[in-house]
Amino acid sequence: MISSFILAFIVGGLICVIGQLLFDVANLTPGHTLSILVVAGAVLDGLGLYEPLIDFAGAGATVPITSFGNSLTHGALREAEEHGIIGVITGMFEVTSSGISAAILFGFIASLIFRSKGRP
Amino acid sequence: MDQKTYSQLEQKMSPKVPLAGNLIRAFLTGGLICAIGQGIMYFYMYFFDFTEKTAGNPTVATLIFIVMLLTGFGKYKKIAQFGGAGSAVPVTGFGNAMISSAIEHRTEGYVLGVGGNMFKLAGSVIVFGVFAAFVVALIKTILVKFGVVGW
Amino acid sequence: MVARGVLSFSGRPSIRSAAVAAGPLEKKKSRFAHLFDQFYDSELCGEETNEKAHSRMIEDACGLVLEKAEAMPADADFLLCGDLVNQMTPSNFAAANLHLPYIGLFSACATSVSSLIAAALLTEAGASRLTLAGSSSQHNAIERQFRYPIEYGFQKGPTAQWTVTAAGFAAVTPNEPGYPEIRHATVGRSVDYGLTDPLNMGAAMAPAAFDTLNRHLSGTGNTPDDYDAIITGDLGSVGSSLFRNMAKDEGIEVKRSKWRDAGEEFYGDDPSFFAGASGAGCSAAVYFSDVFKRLMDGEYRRVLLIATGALLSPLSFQQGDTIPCTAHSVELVMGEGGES
Amino acid sequence: MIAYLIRPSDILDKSERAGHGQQAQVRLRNRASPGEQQGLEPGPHSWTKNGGGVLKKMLGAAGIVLILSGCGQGKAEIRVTGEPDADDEQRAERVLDGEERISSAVAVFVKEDLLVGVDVKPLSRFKKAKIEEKLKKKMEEEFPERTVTLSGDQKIYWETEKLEKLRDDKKKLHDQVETIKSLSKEET
Repeated sequence: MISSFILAFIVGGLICVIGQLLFDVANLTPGHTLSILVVAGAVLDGLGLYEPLIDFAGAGATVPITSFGNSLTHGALREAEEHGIIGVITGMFEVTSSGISAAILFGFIASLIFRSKGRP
Repeated sequence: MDQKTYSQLEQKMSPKVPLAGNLIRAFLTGGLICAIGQGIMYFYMYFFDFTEKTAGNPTVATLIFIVMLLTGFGKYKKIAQFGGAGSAVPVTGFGNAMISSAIEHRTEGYVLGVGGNMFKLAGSVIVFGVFAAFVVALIKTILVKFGVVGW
Repeated sequence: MVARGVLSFSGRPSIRSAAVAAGPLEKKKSRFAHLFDQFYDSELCGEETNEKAHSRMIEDACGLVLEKAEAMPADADFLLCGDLVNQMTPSNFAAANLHLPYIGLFSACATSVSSLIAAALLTEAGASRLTLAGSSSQHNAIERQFRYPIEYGFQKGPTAQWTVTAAGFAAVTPNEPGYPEIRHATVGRSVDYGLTDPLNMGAAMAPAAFDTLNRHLSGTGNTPDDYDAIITGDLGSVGSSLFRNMAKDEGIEVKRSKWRDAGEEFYGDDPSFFAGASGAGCSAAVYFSDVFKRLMDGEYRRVLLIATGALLSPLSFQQGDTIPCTAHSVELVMGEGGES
Repeated sequence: MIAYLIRPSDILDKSERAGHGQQAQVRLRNRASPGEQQGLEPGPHSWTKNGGGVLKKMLGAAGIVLILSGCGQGKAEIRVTGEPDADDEQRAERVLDGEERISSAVAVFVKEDLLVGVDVKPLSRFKKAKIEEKLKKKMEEEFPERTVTLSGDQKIYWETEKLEKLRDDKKKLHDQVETIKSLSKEET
C-alpha cells in the first residue's frame, strides 16, 4: 500500500522532471513540452512498455499526460487486433478519454461560476 | 556594439534559470500530485467496483474537478510558479489549460468565447496525441501483419 | 535639425500637469503608489471586462489631468495615446467617450514618450493649446493577449517582467513658465538585435535604448553630465544592466545614481515580480508622477526620458520572428533660465 | 478494514502489524492441520469483531510471528478458500509457491471455477502481466477441469480475500465470484 504511493510519487515525479528539462534546457513552451510527452506516451505503448509502467507505478503513470497518448494508442491497437488495419481508424474514434471529457465538462462549468482573478 | 558581441553579453548577464531547484520542485510537485492520484485511485477501488485499470478514469476526472476549483480560486498558477513542469505535466496541467482558457474567454460569450477558445492551449496535446496514436498503431499493425512482432 | 530624428523645440512646449490612475496591486506594491492620483478596488475597475476597465482607466486619467490643469475636456485640442491591446481598442473607446480629436499611437511600451513627442510637435506647430498625451496598460488584458489566460499555470523565469495596471497622462501646452519644458526629443529607430525570447524583453530592448541615447547625445551635443537623471522606461533589472554595460562599452560614462529605470524601480525589490515591471503604463506612471514631481520640486533640472518598446505580437513570435524594439527619448528641462 | 489493504512487504505501523501477523499465524495453523480447516473460524478478520481484548492478546503473539517470518521476506503467503476438493489446496499451493515475485495469493475454488487473486511484490509489478500469464497457464495445467481466472489486480486481490469470510454463505459466495470474474474481464 505505502510502497504504491512511494512508487507513484517517484515515477510521476521523474516524468515531471523530464518535462522540466524540456522547459528549461530545451527552452520549449508548455504546449511543445506536453505534445512531446503525449507522443512519447503513444510510442511507449506501441513498444509495449507503458502498460507495464502503469502496473508498476499506478497513478504515477496514469496521471501524467503521457498516459493520454498511451490510452489513445491502446484503443487503436485493441481494435486493430480484432479488425486489422481498418481497426486502427475505427479504434481512434472509439477511444474515450475521461481526461478530455472531464476537462471539457469542468471547463464549461468553471466558465459559468468563475471569473479570472489575475493577481499574483 | 554589434549583434554578436551583444548576444554574448546578454548570455553572460541574463540571470540563469535555477535548473537544479526547478528540477527538485518539479519532482516534488509532480510526485505529490501523482501520490494524491494514487490515493484517489485507492478510494475508488476500495469503495466502488473499480479495478486498477478502470479506476484510472474516475481518478483523472476527480483530479480535474479539484483543478477546476484551484484554477477558479486563482491558486493553480501559484502552484505552477513553484512546481513548473511538476504541475504542467500531470493531467491537472491539461485540465488547468482548458479550464483557464474557458474562464478567460467567458467575456466573449459561451459559443465564441468559451467553446471556441477552450482548446486554444490544450488542443495541440489532443491533436498530437491522436495523430501519434494513429501512426504508432498503424506501424504496429503492419509489423504484426508481416510477422515482425506480436501483439 | 542637427541629426536625423533628433528634434529641438524652440517653442519649448510645457507639461502643464500630469496624472496617474492605477490598479489595486499597484496601490499595494508600487514604490510610487503615494504619488498616484487614483486607484481602483479591483482589476476590473467596476467594469465587466478587462478591456472596458482598461478604457475606463484611460478616461479617468485624462479627467484627472484636465482637472489638475484647471481645464475642461472641451479645452483640450487633441488626445494622443496608445495601449497594447489589439488595434488599441481601449484607447479608441476612451477617445470615443472623450469626444476629442484623436490619434492612436502604437510604440508598445514607448508610447508614453512618443505621445509626448507628437503632442510637442502639434503644440510647436501652433495647432494645439492643450493636448492630452499618455499611455496605459492593464495587466489582465495584456497578459491574455500576449501570453496565456490569467489563471493558466505557467512558470515564469527570472528574466520575466510584470505588466502593470496603470494609465499615465500629461497635458502639453505652449510654454508656460514654472512647468517642465520639452526641449529635445529623439524619435527612435526600430532596432533588431535578433533576440527571440518574449520572456526576456529587457534584453531585447536594451540595444534600442542605447541607440536612442547615443543619437540623442550626439544630436543635441549634450553629455550625460548635463542630465540630473537618465530614466529608461521598462528595461527591468536585466535590461538595465545590459543597457548600462553597453553604454559603458561605447564610452558613455554615467554615474550609477543618474541611471534610473522605471520598470526596475516600480515594484521595489519584490522578487515575485521577477525582473521588474513592464507595460505601456509602467513608464507613463513613473514619468507622470515621480519624475514630474521632482521636476516641479526643483530636484531635477534636466532629465532625459528614454521609453523603450518591444514591437512584437503573439503572431510574430509564434512565426519564429525576432523581436524588433524601439526607444523614444524626450528631454525635459525645468522652466526658467535654461540656456541651451 | 485496514487488514484488507495490507501486504507483508509494506512498511507497516504497529497496529497494522498486528493484523498482518495475525494473518500469518492463521496461515501457519492452516498448514499444520489442513484437515481441521472446516472447524476453524475464518481467521483474518474475526478479531475486529471480538473487540480490543483479543487484539491485545494477539499483539504479543503477532509480534513474535512477525519477527520469525521476517516481514515480507521469504515465501509467498498462500490461502485457499471456497469449496476445495481434498487435494486442491496442496496442489494450488504448490503451483503458487514456485513464484517468488508474489507476496501473497488467495485461491478460491467454487464449482468449476478457480479464482486466484495474487499480490505481486511492488518492485516486480513492471512484469505483472507476464507473471499473471505464467501463473494462469500453470494453474490451468494443474486444474484442467476448472475455468481459471487469475489476476494480479489489487482490487481483485482484495475481493478474493473477502471471500474467505463467505465460505459458509454459499449463495453469496457464488454471486461474489461471478462479480469478480466480470470485474476481471472489464480490465482487459
